[in-house]
Amino acid sequence: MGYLPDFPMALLPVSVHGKMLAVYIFGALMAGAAGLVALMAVPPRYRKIVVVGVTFFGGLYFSLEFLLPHQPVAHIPGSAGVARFANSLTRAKPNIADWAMVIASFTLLLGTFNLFAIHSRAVKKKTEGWYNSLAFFITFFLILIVGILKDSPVSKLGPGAAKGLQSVCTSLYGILFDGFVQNLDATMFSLIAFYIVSAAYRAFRVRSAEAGLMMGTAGIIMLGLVPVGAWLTNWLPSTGLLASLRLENITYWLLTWPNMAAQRAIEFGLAIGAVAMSLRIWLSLERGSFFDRQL
Amino acid sequence: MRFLIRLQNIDRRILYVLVAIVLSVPLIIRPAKHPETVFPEVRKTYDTIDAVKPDNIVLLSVSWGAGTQAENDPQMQALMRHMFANNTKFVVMSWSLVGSELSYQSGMHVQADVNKQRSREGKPLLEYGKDWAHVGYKTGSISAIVSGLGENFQQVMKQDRNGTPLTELAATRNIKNYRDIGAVVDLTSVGLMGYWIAYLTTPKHIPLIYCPTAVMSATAYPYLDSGQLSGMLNGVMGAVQYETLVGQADVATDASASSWALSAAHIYIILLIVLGNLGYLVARKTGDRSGGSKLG
Amino acid sequence: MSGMTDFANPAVYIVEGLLVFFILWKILSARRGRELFIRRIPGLSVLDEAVGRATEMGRPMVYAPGLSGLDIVGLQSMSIMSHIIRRAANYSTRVIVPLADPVLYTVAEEVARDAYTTEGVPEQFIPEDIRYLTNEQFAWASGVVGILHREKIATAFYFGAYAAEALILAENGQIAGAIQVAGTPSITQIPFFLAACDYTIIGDEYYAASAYLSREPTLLGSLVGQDYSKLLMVGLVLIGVLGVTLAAIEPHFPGLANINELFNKYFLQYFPGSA
Amino acid sequence: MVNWLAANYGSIAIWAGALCTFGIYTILYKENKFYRFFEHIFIGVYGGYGVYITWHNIILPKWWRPMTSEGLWWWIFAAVLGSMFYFMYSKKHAWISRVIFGLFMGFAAGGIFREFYEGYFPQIGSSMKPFSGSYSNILSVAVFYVVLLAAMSYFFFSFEHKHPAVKNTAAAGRWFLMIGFGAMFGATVMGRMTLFIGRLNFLINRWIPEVRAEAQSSLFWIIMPAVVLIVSTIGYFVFRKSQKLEA
Repeated sequence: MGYLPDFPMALLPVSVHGKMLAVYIFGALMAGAAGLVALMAVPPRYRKIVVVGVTFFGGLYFSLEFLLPHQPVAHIPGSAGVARFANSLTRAKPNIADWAMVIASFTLLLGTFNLFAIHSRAVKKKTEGWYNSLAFFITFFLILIVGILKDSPVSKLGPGAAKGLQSVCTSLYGILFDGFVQNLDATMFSLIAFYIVSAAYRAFRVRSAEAGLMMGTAGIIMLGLVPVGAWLTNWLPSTGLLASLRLENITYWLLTWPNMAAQRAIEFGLAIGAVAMSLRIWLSLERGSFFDRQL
Repeated sequence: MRFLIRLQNIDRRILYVLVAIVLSVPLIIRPAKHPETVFPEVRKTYDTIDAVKPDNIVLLSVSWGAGTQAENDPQMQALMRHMFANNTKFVVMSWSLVGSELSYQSGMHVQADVNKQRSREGKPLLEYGKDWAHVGYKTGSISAIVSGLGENFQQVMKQDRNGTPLTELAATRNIKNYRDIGAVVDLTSVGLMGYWIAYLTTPKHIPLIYCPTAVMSATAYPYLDSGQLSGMLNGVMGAVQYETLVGQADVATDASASSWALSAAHIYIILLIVLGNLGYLVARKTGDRSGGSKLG
Repeated sequence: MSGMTDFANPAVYIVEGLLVFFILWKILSARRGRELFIRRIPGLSVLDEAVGRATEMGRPMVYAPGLSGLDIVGLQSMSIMSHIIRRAANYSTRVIVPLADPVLYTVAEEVARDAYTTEGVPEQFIPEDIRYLTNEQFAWASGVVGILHREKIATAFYFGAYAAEALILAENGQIAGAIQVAGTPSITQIPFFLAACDYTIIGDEYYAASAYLSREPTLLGSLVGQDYSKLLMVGLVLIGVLGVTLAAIEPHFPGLANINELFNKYFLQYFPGSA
Repeated sequence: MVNWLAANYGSIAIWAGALCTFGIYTILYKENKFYRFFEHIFIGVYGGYGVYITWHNIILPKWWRPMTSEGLWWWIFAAVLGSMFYFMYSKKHAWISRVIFGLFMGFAAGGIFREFYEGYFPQIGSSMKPFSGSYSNILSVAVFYVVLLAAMSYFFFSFEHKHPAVKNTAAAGRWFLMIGFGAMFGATVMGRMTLFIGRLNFLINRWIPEVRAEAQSSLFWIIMPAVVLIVSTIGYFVFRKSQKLEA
């Protein structure tokens, strides 16, 4: 893993092995803890500055990586240095992405406490449907334990027993993942097939011109996309002016012109909205519940 | 009159049972007939695959799972058939564990099916590793992987799903970077298109073919218009049209069965909308306002 | 040389620079106290009415931020949630918030606690009502569906990033008899919210929502700046249209070729298959 | 036992799948205890799976192994930074979590310049369509501009839509948006129906052959009626009870 070229860490070795590794990890852990303690000691009026600064530098990295010229510009002194800097930012991107991913993955237990609290209370107090909460706990830990065991051989039990345990875990994991996870997911997803029928039936009443327009377009597209649509207007000639009245051609025209224009209008608006919001967050100009809190 | 008014409040459970029946009948009968209409974007997909240079590969990105298998799998199989017929090599990669397994199985299935035909005609048989490869499941930052494989394909992909280094497979031995990628196909049920556009295909001018679920297709037209997409297969209907192009027009496939099931379902829904509106209009005329519950 | 590269080019500096300028300029002038106008957004005016209905019926409400994480969409959702919780606190109506993102969950808990405290009723805050369910789309949806039915929800708000689960929730909310208001920047789900909910906020209106509700100068200013930015985009498009159309009619118009070439270089060309 | 499980887990998984499918589908009739049970299993199994997969895909290969077996000791700092999220639960030091949130929000915000450029510059460019060519093309282009401009004008917020020109354009914009949404709805129906086709494929191609295969054994004919009897009895009480409650 070639992290070094972009991170000047000349004073400390990149990798250590053997007993020294434990020493280094422990030392770094202590240094990190000391850093956290130092953060805790920051007086309230400087806290805002820390948060604003960190946010700004986080955003600055990705902005500069894109905005700085990556090739020296002729006749401009110093541009070679800028380009070199910009290119080193680009090279560091996979490493930054790895770090961000690993750090974010430590949030995996964040919400779980809340989930456990709700369900353990249900089980303890035997509220109505407490057995459902019990099923929650059982399945949660079963798949977690089985999953971890199937990957890590337990050599202490002796080779035979370990192999048996692993085989059982692999089978159980198969049942839980192929049987439960996948099918529950796909079934829940497929409920939409039913709901879309009742939604269309109920919602598409010609209460207003708007609803009528939406209904009409949806109807034409629904017919035009499937083979039946082509068959319905088969009697029209396949070339010439009348051909454009064939359902599949109307459908395609609707999709590629009015629909495309409408989609693009929405996207332009959303894109500008996202730019504005990003700017406000980056420069800590944002206002609202989360941002107005006293630190 | 009362009967007509009642049409605007049919119990939803009846609707549900009927839709289940309407959909399952064509699936059991399995009609072979394929539609004659082929949409321009499907034709463009076909031409894009045809235009891939012989020493380039096509990269198939699989980000679907069990949930949308019925839509994305036929798209992938039809494309694989075309590439096998053209002797275009392709590499499959997956962003999900399930998708990795399913796409490998489908690849093997298509290969076996094409080989049956080939052995009848006495042509050389297809082989995994020589004609295609599957690099399995990739995890990590999508943007980093996508931009990385354009720069150094071998370093990012390393080995195939069986652990064989890609430098030892005939299909991938000579692939170095984006210059060797003739096209990217995004087979997806989630929004990954943006990553391909932002980090590989638009900056490097590689054709991107989009194979989304039908749900996502309507929003793709601005990108087809701007040329950021070089083709699209719209859900299972895109797949069935593509099958027509690759010489499967008379074969009963999952996609053709689905296309007739969909036809039936669409007509059923349109019928429902018409009936509901009939009831609504009659009710409105007679002054009965029991439909609709809009606020304000 | 190709205009489209991996990195910024002169067109980026000019266009994105102008976008940034418009937005910052309007934010700063609003902060200095300039009065700014925002039009009425019908879907948002109805929020209070929807809260009122839950109060009348004496049943709880659900505020579902969808699959949003701690990002732009999720934070907007939190602003709207804060507004709704504060209204609800006035009437002592319960709001249940099921979340699909562990990080956003912690934020939501803070925001909710703050909202109750601001309204002077911190004792009304029930930590279990801000619930993290799971970060899987349909598992989350199945949990919310359960809540909609079991808690006999009177009003449901769906504000955030949504995907396929949108219709599952909206239909079940409808079956449970709830009044539903939705808003999402996820374009693909808007039609389903339109079909199944009583009020739907479309596309960009979602970003306008927090400005509209809070009347905070920064947000209002930003909204006005965004309008200027959109005008810029419209202007660019119109100049381009004029250029290419003139070129089609009168190819030898002076200077035209240069303008068209410039636009082509930075905005359009070098795509396989572009017209 | 071990061997039996290894040989049969595929069949068990198919049966479990069919059970889950029917369990969840009961919600189509009405909310009920079966659904509740499967809902909790779903949340539980996915919660556990989520923790496992994060461990298996990220923490183990990208953090623990590089740190312990490749000796990249400084990865431990990632854990320190990750722990900052958990300060959320501290009343006194909650602000420390804001530092790490700030970093992530900064990352997300800084990417916008590239995303706007790669995503929308080509869109602006391809919106510059000449009014030329055949009459039908000119008509289509005209429709494109009318819809684009009207729909965009609907999303202007900073002036009252009162001036007749604006009012009508914005109203027309909303109409045109409805065309777009109608198109999406129409296209989506197809996709959503296919999801159920996927389920039917599972039941028809996987589960029914499994049932057929097992129907060969006599044990099947002893167990099955018992299971059907138990499930339908529970089902009867579940639905009867909930009906009473609602009436």
